[in-house]
Amino acid sequence: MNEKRKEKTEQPDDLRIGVFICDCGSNIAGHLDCSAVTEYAASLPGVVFAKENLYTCSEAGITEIQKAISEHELNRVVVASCSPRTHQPLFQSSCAEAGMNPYLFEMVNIRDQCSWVHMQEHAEATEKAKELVRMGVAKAAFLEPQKDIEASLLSRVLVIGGGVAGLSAAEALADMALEVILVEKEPKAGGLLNQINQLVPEGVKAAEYVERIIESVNSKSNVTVHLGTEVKAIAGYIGNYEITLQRGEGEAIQEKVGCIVVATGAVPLEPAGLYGYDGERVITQMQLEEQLLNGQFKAQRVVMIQCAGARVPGREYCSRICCMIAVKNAALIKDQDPEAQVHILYRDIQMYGTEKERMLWDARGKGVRFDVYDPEKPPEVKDGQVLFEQPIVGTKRQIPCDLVVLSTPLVAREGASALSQLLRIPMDQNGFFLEAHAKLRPLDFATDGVFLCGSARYPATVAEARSQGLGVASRVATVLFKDKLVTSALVAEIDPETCVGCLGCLDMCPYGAIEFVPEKGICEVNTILCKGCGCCAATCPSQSATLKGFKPKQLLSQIRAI
Amino acid sequence: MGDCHYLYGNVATEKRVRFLKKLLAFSGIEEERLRCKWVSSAEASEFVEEMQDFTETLRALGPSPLKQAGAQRAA
Amino acid sequence: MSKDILVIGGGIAGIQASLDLAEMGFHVKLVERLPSIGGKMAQLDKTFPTNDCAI
Amino acid sequence: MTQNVKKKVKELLESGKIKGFLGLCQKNGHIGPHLFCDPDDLESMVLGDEERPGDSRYPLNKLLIHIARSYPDETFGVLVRGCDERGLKTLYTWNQLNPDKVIPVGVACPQELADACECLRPYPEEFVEGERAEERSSASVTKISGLDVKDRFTSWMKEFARCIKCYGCRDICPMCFCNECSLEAEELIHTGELPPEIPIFHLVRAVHMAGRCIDCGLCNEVCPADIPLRTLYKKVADIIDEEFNYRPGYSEGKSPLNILGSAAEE
Repeated sequence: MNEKRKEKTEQPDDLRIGVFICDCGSNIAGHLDCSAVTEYAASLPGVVFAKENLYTCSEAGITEIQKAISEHELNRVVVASCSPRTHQPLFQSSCAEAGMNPYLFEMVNIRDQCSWVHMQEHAEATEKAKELVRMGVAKAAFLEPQKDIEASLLSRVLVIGGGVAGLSAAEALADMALEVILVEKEPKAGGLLNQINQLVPEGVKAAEYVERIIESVNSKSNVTVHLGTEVKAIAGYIGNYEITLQRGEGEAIQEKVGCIVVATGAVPLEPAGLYGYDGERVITQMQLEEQLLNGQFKAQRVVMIQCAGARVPGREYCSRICCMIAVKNAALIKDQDPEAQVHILYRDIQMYGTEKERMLWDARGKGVRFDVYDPEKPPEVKDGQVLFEQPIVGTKRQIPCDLVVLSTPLVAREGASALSQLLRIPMDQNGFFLEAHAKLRPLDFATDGVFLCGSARYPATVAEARSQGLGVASRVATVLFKDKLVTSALVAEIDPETCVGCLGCLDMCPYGAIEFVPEKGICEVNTILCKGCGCCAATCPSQSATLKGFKPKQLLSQIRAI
Repeated sequence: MGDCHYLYGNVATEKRVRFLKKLLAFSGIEEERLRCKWVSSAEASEFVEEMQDFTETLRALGPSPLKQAGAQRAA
Repeated sequence: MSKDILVIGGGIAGIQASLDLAEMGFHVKLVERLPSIGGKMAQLDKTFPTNDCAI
Repeated sequence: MTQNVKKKVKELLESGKIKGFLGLCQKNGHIGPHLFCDPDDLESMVLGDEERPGDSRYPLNKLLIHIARSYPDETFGVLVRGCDERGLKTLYTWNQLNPDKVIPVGVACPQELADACECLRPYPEEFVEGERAEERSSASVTKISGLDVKDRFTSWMKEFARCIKCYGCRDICPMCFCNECSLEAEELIHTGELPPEIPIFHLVRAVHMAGRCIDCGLCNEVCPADIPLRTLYKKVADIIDEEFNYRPGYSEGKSPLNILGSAAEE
């Protein structure tokens, strides 16, 4: 290393670093010499105490750290052990208990990044562990104390959408004694269930089912339902959103909430131009539901065509629920009139779960005919007949019928992208909202404080929409049951002295946490919205934007210790 | 791509790396000395393979011209 | 009324429930029959369809 | 050669459309930037072609930033060549100047200057003086690209070795509007050594020019060590154009390196 540069990275004088090397049982100690690493750590500049532990995360290990902080007046603690993901919060809070600022703690991973990957190389692994510790100590020297960011939380929730998902969320949130504002665009709550005949397998009337939830929601004093109302504007951030609602031409309503639930649902595709759709002889499953509901259904010979407008170029996803709806309605028609002829033309059937698979077999037992069609040669509807080709044998068939029912997919609402911009939440290529993680955070958005349930996320059955609604309520509760919002201090900051307001960082922020302040001519960070990703810091040409805990000085001292 | 904990961080990185590789090449530093690959924590074997391959590449290229230049300057 | 909660089963569902409840400020006791938590997930390598590592 | 410019500026000043006009004037045998505020005081105005065309250019748009900051409500006129206009456009995108408060008055560069600059567009969109010269491609870049990698390194190191770290390239650069410069950050560039650590010093600056440099060539002109910096930054601009189809001053909007996601590339 260059001599001159060494001077530049000179450490502060009053350093008292404590280093704890963890054996992790034999996980680390089995593959490298922890005692040698400890001895080496003790020799590093600024280090006044170094200790090897069998398990640093154990009660004994923690006590050791806390004792050392007070006895040796440590002002930095470095633990070399496992992944920070596992134990960093524990170590930090332990340091805090012992009176040291938790942001003066640094963790070095000598297990996943060293002992586990160099199992057969004892000597080399030991050397690498020393280097890693040296880097950690070098960074620790430049750590700065930070204070957690605290903000107030309003115990109120906005639920957008009054279908089964939104209603279920509102109901559960109200039961948790949170104040709920439910906004529904239509003049009546209940969503798609209002148009549906009955639900399988229980056979309950959809309207009765949803009415029960609506009544339950209406009966709760802590729920305000706004029907025929839309969300016009959203400002603020987790804990403190300012909402503007608009009811028709009426006056705007201002509300303040802490969290937002998106339950805007989806709509069945209107199959204009497909299979001679006319709404009379060729209808959709949704229209069939209505006919069955109103007792207007009369047809004797019915052909249903699956994947009408779905899984085709431009709309490639499977809407999941159309097969179940078709099988349900086919069986229902057969129940009403066993002489009726019902034919389902499909590409492949999606009936997931044993219960739904049972429905399929029952329908077959009742005499519903199923035939596969080739998407390359879709069926044709012509003069009261459906023509199609059986793909394997190649036989061309004609089915005479009185009614053709098209199973169309649920598609995203047109207003979805407007809401997506209002809330700064992402959509997938099909216009459905995109959750933070398909498996780990299925009901959350990456933006804190905004949650998601029901068909707005992806076509869902009634049971799924309901359970997502109930689930989302508990996700909201994990935020709003706290007294105040406490977030990590490791966020970006922009030096007002050096910022020239070039907006270079503004568009780089995935969380919309940076704002240009025209009066000051500079950009500022909203520390609640900031997630500490560092995109702004990496972009700023003048290092005016920096990320706390990862400032150039801290990172470079770490790199130069290699 | 885009499958980043911080949403678009890796997209931004990829753009920079594309630029940097070409700038290095123009400055006379082999662009193979810079490499960017996404390896998840679940892909240990891919990571090992990548690192070994990169090590091989660097060995074949020989010491960095920067290092030689630095040594000359120091002398 | 006691505000402590007992969660029986330390698989993915039990763990998530415990975490959410703990976040809400409840004291949670998680009981698992086996010596380690994680359940079936801990035995899987990758999970469909996103191929995330299960552990 | 300045008649049309003078006429135009006189009009602008008399009509009150602009508070002042930032151009060049000749005094005591020297050419320098000057803010003309009086329509009857345009005698000394020149275009900066003393011995050769364009040999007395100044980063007028950079100076305009400072004037505009002091008089945020006033509109100013400014003398622009093709490169200066690219500079203005880029400074608008970087929020350093307000396009509503700037009225450019254009002059086209003569062929001789366009050749020397290897300028891709030696004229502004509108100009009142001069004739449109032919565009030139970057032969200097092609020449270096043609070398083998080792020779490229050697040749650049030879050029950079002359650097006396005067910061002239940065100080003259109209795109260097930062208050604080990474090239003076202690952690990155250490002091007390000449030449500054090469090639890092120059590559750091090259990286900062990505999506910014509008190829005015003032860095080249000002460099006391004759380092062909313009060639380096021309390549930087070429790379950004090849990879992202963006060239500052020519393309609309922000640099792809300052836009999240890949939308800008399509």
